[in-house]
Amino acid sequence: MNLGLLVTVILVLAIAGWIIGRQRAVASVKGDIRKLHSLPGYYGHIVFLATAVPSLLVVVLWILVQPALIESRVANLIKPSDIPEGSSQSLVMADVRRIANGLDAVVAAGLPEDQLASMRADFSDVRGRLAGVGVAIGSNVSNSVFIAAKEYRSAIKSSAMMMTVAALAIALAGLAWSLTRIRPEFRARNATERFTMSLLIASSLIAVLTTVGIVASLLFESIHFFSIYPASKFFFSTVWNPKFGGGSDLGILPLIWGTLYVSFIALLVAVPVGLMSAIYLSEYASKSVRAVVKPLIEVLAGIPTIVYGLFALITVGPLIRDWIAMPTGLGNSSSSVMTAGIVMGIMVIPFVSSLSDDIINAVPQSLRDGSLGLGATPSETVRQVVLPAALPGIVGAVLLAASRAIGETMIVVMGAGAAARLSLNPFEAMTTVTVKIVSQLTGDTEFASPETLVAFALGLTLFVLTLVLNIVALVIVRKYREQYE
Amino acid sequence: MKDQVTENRVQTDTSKISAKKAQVYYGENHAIKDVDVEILDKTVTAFIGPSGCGKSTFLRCLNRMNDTIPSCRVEGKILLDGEDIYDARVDPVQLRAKVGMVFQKPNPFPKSIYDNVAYGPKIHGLTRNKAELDAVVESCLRKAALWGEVKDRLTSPGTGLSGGQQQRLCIARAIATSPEVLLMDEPCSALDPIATAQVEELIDELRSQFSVVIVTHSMQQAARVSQKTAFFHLGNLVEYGSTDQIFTNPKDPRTESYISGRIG
Amino acid sequence: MKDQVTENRVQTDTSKISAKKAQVYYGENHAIKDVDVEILDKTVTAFIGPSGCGKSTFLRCLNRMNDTIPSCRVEGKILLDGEDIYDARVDPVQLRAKVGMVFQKPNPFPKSIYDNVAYGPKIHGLTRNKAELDAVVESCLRKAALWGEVKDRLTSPGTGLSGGQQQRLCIARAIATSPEVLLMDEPCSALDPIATAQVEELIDELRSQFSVVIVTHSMQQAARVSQKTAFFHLGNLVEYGSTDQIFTNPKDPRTESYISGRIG
Amino acid sequence: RDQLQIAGSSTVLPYATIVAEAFGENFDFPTPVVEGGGSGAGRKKLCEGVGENTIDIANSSSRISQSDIDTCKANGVNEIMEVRIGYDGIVFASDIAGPDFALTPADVYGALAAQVVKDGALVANAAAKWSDVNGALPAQDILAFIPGTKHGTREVFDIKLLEAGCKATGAYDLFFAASTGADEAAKKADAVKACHGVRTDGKSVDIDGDYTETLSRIAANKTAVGVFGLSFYENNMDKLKVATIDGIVPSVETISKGEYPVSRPLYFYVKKAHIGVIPGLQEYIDFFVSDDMAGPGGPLAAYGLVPDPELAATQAAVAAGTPMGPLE
Amino acid sequence: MTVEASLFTLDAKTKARKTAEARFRLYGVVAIAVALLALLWLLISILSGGLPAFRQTMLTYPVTLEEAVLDKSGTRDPVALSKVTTVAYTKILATSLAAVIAEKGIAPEGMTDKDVADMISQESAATLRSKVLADPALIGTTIDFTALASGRIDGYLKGRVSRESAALDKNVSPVQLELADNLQKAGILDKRFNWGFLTAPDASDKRPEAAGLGVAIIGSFYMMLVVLVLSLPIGVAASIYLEEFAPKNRLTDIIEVNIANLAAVPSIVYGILGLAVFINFMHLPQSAPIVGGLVLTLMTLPRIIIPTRAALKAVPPSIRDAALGVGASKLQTVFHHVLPLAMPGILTGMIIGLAQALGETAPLLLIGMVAFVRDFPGGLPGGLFDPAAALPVQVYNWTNRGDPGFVERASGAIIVLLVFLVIMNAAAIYLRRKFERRW
Ligand SMILES: Nc1ncnc2c1ncn2[C@@H]1O[C@H](COP(=O)(O)OP(=O)(O)OP(=O)(O)O)[C@@H](O)[C@H]1O
Ligand SMILES: Nc1ncnc2c1ncn2[C@@H]1O[C@H](COP(=O)(O)OP(=O)(O)OP(=O)(O)O)[C@@H](O)[C@H]1O
Ligand SMILES: [Mg+2]
Ligand SMILES: [Mg+2]
Repeated sequence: MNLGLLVTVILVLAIAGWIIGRQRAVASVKGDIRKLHSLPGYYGHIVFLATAVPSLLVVVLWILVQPALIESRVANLIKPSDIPEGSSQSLVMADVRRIANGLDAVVAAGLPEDQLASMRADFSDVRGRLAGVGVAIGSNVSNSVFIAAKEYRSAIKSSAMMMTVAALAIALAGLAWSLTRIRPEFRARNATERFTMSLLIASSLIAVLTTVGIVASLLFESIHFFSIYPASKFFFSTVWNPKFGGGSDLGILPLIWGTLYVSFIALLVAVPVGLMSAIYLSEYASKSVRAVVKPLIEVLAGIPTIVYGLFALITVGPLIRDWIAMPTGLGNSSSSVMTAGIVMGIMVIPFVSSLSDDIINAVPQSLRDGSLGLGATPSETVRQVVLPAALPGIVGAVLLAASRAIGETMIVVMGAGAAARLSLNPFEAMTTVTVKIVSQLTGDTEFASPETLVAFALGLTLFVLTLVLNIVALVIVRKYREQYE
Repeated sequence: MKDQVTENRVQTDTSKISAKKAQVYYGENHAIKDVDVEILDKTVTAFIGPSGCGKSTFLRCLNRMNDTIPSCRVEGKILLDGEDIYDARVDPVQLRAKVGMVFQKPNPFPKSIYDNVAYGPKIHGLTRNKAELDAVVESCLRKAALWGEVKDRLTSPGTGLSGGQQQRLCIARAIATSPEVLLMDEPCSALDPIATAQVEELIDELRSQFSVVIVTHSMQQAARVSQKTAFFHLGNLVEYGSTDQIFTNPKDPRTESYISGRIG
Repeated sequence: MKDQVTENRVQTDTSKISAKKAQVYYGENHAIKDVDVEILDKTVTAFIGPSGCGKSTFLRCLNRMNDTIPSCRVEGKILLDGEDIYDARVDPVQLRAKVGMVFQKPNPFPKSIYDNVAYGPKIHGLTRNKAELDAVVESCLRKAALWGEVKDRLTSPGTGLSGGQQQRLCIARAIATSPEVLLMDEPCSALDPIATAQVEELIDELRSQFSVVIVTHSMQQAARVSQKTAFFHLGNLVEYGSTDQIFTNPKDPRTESYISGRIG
Repeated sequence: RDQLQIAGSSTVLPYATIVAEAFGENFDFPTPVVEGGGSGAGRKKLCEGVGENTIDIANSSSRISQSDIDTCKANGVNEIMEVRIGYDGIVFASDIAGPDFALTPADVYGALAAQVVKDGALVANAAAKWSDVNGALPAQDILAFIPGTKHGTREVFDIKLLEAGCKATGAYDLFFAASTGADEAAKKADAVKACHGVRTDGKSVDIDGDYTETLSRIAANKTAVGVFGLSFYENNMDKLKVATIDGIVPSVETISKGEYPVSRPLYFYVKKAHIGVIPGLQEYIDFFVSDDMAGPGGPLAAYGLVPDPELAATQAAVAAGTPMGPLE
Repeated sequence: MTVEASLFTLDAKTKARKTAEARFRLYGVVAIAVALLALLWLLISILSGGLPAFRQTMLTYPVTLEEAVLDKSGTRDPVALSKVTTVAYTKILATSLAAVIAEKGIAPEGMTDKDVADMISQESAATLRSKVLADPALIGTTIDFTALASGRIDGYLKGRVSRESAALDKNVSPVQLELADNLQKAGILDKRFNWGFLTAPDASDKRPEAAGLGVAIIGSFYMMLVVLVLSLPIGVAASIYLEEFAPKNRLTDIIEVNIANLAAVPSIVYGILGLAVFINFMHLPQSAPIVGGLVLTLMTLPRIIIPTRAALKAVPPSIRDAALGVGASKLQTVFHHVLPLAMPGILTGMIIGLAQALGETAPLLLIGMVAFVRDFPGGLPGGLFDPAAALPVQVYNWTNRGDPGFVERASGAIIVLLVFLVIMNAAAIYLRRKFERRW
């Protein structure tokens, strides 16, 4: 039985269990469902879960564990002499797997099983045969590899058989067991809800695990980096000047400055524009305008950043240079913090506008009425009553926008340039941490050099930095939040 | 109290608000039908009538709070000091500054108690400095009979008050802007008798300067505080007249039966 | 009505809920102090007291609705049928299914009127089919004296009702789950006298099967519908006894003065 | 897995895709999957170990380093084949409508270096116009887009232009003399490092993106000069005007004859252990270095790859599967 | 406040407030106008740059499949046939075209054989070859064949290449352009709708005219499927737990901050994570949509959780009270009442999160998806493990290529990406409108 079929069978069993469980529950109180502790559906859920969850877990576990078990068994069949020089056990195993799959195809193409069993690699052209069914093998097949492949194939088959039997048995056991447990006073709802809760908890754990994973994957190489580059220089040097052949200056300060500066300008554009759009849409605009404009603005978030990058490079950059920077004598570079910031700001407008709009919309009308009834203008109402009530959501939206801005590369590369610089002048080129992470990681420099590894240290530092910013934001929200009823 | 009322009646013959053939629709639902009424200055007018008859709806017409309900449509004329408040030139904000409102469901802002009351004076710029504002807040809370209970927790949120306290907070908030007309939708529904008496006293006091419209389900309350009474039924203004007359000598059989079924 | 009450009193001596030294804190604020009370089965108990004295707070303790207020903390024992409802093993859901509640501020779901009432029966599986559910919804709306007004608009949203209608909708919603104890926080505050009478009748009817606790500011109402009355003051249960006794012969001077100051 | 997996330099990427495409069309093997990602990352992936979930070939625009070889060894990748596929020319080009540039390494150094020689002493570079550097050059503001420090091209730029110019102008000697290094070698390293210093006043702009970005920047700044790969220039001849270096016009011919100075070899590295295991690997590398592909007149040359004069030796080595020896 | 003041005349203070109000409203209008204008500008530039990619220049003419070239042995042996490379087919295409030109007498002055051969895309030879290999009976016959014109000729018809630019360009000569004009007049050369752009795989740098989005569309589709199926339920479930159930303490604060912080982690770091976890640890294949989908899921999760939590927080507590009061369990309360009310916010989070996931390249860089992939991945679910490209990757790759023909393709790919986005979000936008209400 193949996997898809097995899962289908288990699910069918479970659905049947749901129906039977429900019926049994109803029958146990002779149709008077008021006597049941929970709604009949919940009894069905319990049976469904008892049938499907353990058996599917077994299937998943089996699939995860089986290859390792079988491979270790088959690997014993391969003598060290069968492994060509420079190759490795794992490569030979790859061949074994490919041959085994090929044999399946050969059988499917009409070779009887018994003939296959007596087939030997040294007497027949296995490679040719396999090529005939479209399975390419890199080189000729030695006999022990061929035997291993046959063994592998049969092991897989019997293992699959065992898995099917086991899974079905567990499903049926779960089904029977849960059906016997159905009694009117059985707290089926609580049981289902406990299961649901564990799913909810598991889901939130994923976010935590992601963090652990990120920190772990950055930490190792960061430590490596700090072992070959002094941390004090990294954190306190104001020069960022990586070189090809070593001897680079890798000070993070100009990058952090650029990141904060560009993000700040981006927010300076996105927050007023986004928030005002959100306010207009939720408080003033008619339903039909809102229905059209909101999704339209959201398209801004979906335009690939490369388009924004080109927009910054070709349109906004020269515009700012020719109309603002040059006349005021502040600079003559077409790529500047200003350019990148403005364009990035446009990109993140929908983060602020759409999310805030939803939150503002969720503020109860009675609050607005209260304010309007006192003779406040709509704008006063919005500013003094609605926005404070919607604050947590709005701050969340702004943080999300800021996060997006901090993580952006393409716009910065094209709009702000690649020069790391500590300067207050917004019309000069600068660059950000993220840009350097990408460029150092994907460059032509050697991987084990500080020039590449610095990317990990940059990532980790940025992580800590944004963490601090987020904590500050949380504290502020806690302080000013106004909880409505 | 009663004699005070009689005493004052003579001065209050100028009409403050008059409605002419006012109609209100919620979508298809015709909630207010052909209401004609003259609300006099310096008078307390009571709206009575069974639940759902349109009292709140009509009240909300008088300061255009209905504008906030998308499905709501108002026809006919409603004049404030002879000026049509539904005229395009009228700024509802100015209107609402003149015609204040206490809503049926208490809706304190999720701000501190102090800020709730100070909100109106602040936006209208009625005070010159913090001390004045403090004084206004205190006097309003006192008038609304809430000062004693909240004076130690002015900075805690208004939403953390009990139902009756919230209601009084909303009254304090409404009088803090000193409107010319005060619309009160069941201002005492959640109040105990003593607080109710205090609010009624407040209403009587307000009457010396302003016009007050109050919705109530309590006939006694209507009789106690109002000089004029309007009885609504199924969206119609069935009868309107002096409170004495309505309660002692109703002209319409519906008024009669509503009043006589009094249990209240 | 009075005689009916006297007639029934004999049967109702078993205690349904009993509170022992119940304390409630909102953060630092000690809102309920040392309350001991026995609420009898098949009895209407009235909670009276000035606004802000802790009636709602105590009521919300009885079905653990206080759990939803983060700052709120309950101490002492509250027993339902002899079992501590604050015990860790108690499922608050089951508790609330047994102890229903009508809140002080009407809070209909932003769903249709029908769905508002049908929600409880649906989640508790009280009906077998649509027809039965329809019947339950209709009978509950009828009992809550709302059927006539809404029967043509069952599918329109419950939030589009008038204040009093919303209150009756919430009553209908609460009785639809046929709880064993019904807690009603000022259920008639927004109702006209006739609707009030209908609700009072309903309460009296419910009493034959259930225990009802009602918070009210109207002494008359308390006297009319309840057999037992509890008087709260500043978080203390000042006096608890049979309604007759409380109103005719209060023991505590505070009770005395509260009742004598009756205006309501 | 059935298809070859190749990763590495984005300079080699176009050539690799051309070969992969033709390979997929003419052989019974699936088309190889070719990734960019940079030489460093490509070699890192190559050295991650042997097995199906590692790549087979790493493209590289510079020679593999000893540290990479060590990593490879540590992970069991003992034998690597080095295949040089040809040369990449690096050119200066400016907007098609602008003036002609005839540069020498000394001009480039004079215009872009951080410090230049003036009256026998090192001073901070103050040249504002090209004509300030060399009277024969146009009187146009200096603005150059040079590859960012992550690009392999930058290394070539540093060595073949800056360093050469540095030496030609005598700056090298001054740097050498000024160095505080302990011995000859340290002084040399210091001087070289100083020669590679590029001015930071905005006249020389590092480009972290690809040549397309440089092209767009030139479109936005018509007076600028940019550094491109030869093949990129040859595909955009209608927009760009190329500068001569030492009087030589860059082209496939001049570079393969060795006349044009600025070029670098391109490589790929093959994981020998995968040959014979991953189907098509041997065929692919044979096909890549065949005359049909990498030879003069082949599609790679047509696209701008400068063919390797020693291609025949490479073909033989590839056919024989000769692994690379230790780095010289 | 004087009683006499008329409602029709505004007093000074109200006037000032009214102007403030008007100004505020104006800010709103301006803000929306700014956003929409920016959008309009971007869309116009995308459309004007990309629409030509949907039309392609083709040559339709009779091609003689000479047996002498394609099957010297005459045996039609498949092995022998497959030994004949595209080079031979290129020649066949060129000679046939030359024959047609000669027959019609439209050869411009100075035309060489190379000029003729270079009119045709290399891709066509491959197409012809696979056509012949599929049906060897064609050998020896003359068939009507539609060949792609080469990139520069295509550019000429689209106005990208002119005679002046051709004179400077070593890849095309003015003679070829004249020939193109003549062929067009003769009805051999014309522009058609470019199905290949949507269905064909990527092509190498030498063949901009043949490059298509087929593999990328499928790859993106697979990835988005994974992202949608995983990130929405997990994100909403996590939000519900954290907002409605988790005890409010230090630990949940940490989790909350942490999730907000995850949104700020640059996307390439998710690539690093994906490489470490999915490829190096779990041994999933490189360049596979499943890995891309998983990485993007991790990246999208915080972006869904944050708005979802905000939306849940915005639901008034009185609604929860009402449900709990009739004896609903907390889960029932959440699923029956809170979640529907929070739906608009959740859907917005989804729209924005998926938009970003769809357009993201950086994390794919490290897991091998920024690659040149010619073979189509298989059907679901196995295809999730086959190599594939993705739409943003294709845009990224094409914008980095030297041949100007790819610029137009990249813009075309962006159009497809946006259409993809709109289709993906249409349901969410529709649902959001249904759920939007005020209470
Ligand atoms: N959520 C809350 N947070 C803090 N304090 C509260 C909260 N709810 C009520 N209180 C306070 O607890 C006390 C008792 O309130 P409760 O709502 O029980 O009064 P009540 O007797 O129901 O009054 P009313 O008749 O006005 O409804 C009051 O002082 C009130 O301000
Ligand atoms: N927002 C609304 N949308 C639709 N119908 C409404 C709305 N508000 C009220 N109605 C209906 O209009 C009618 C009048 O309602 P209104 O609120 O004016 O009654 P009321 O006299 O204030 O009653 P109560 O004493 O119960 O508050 C009622 O039938 C009510 O259901
Ligand atoms: Mg009302
Ligand atoms: Mg209360």
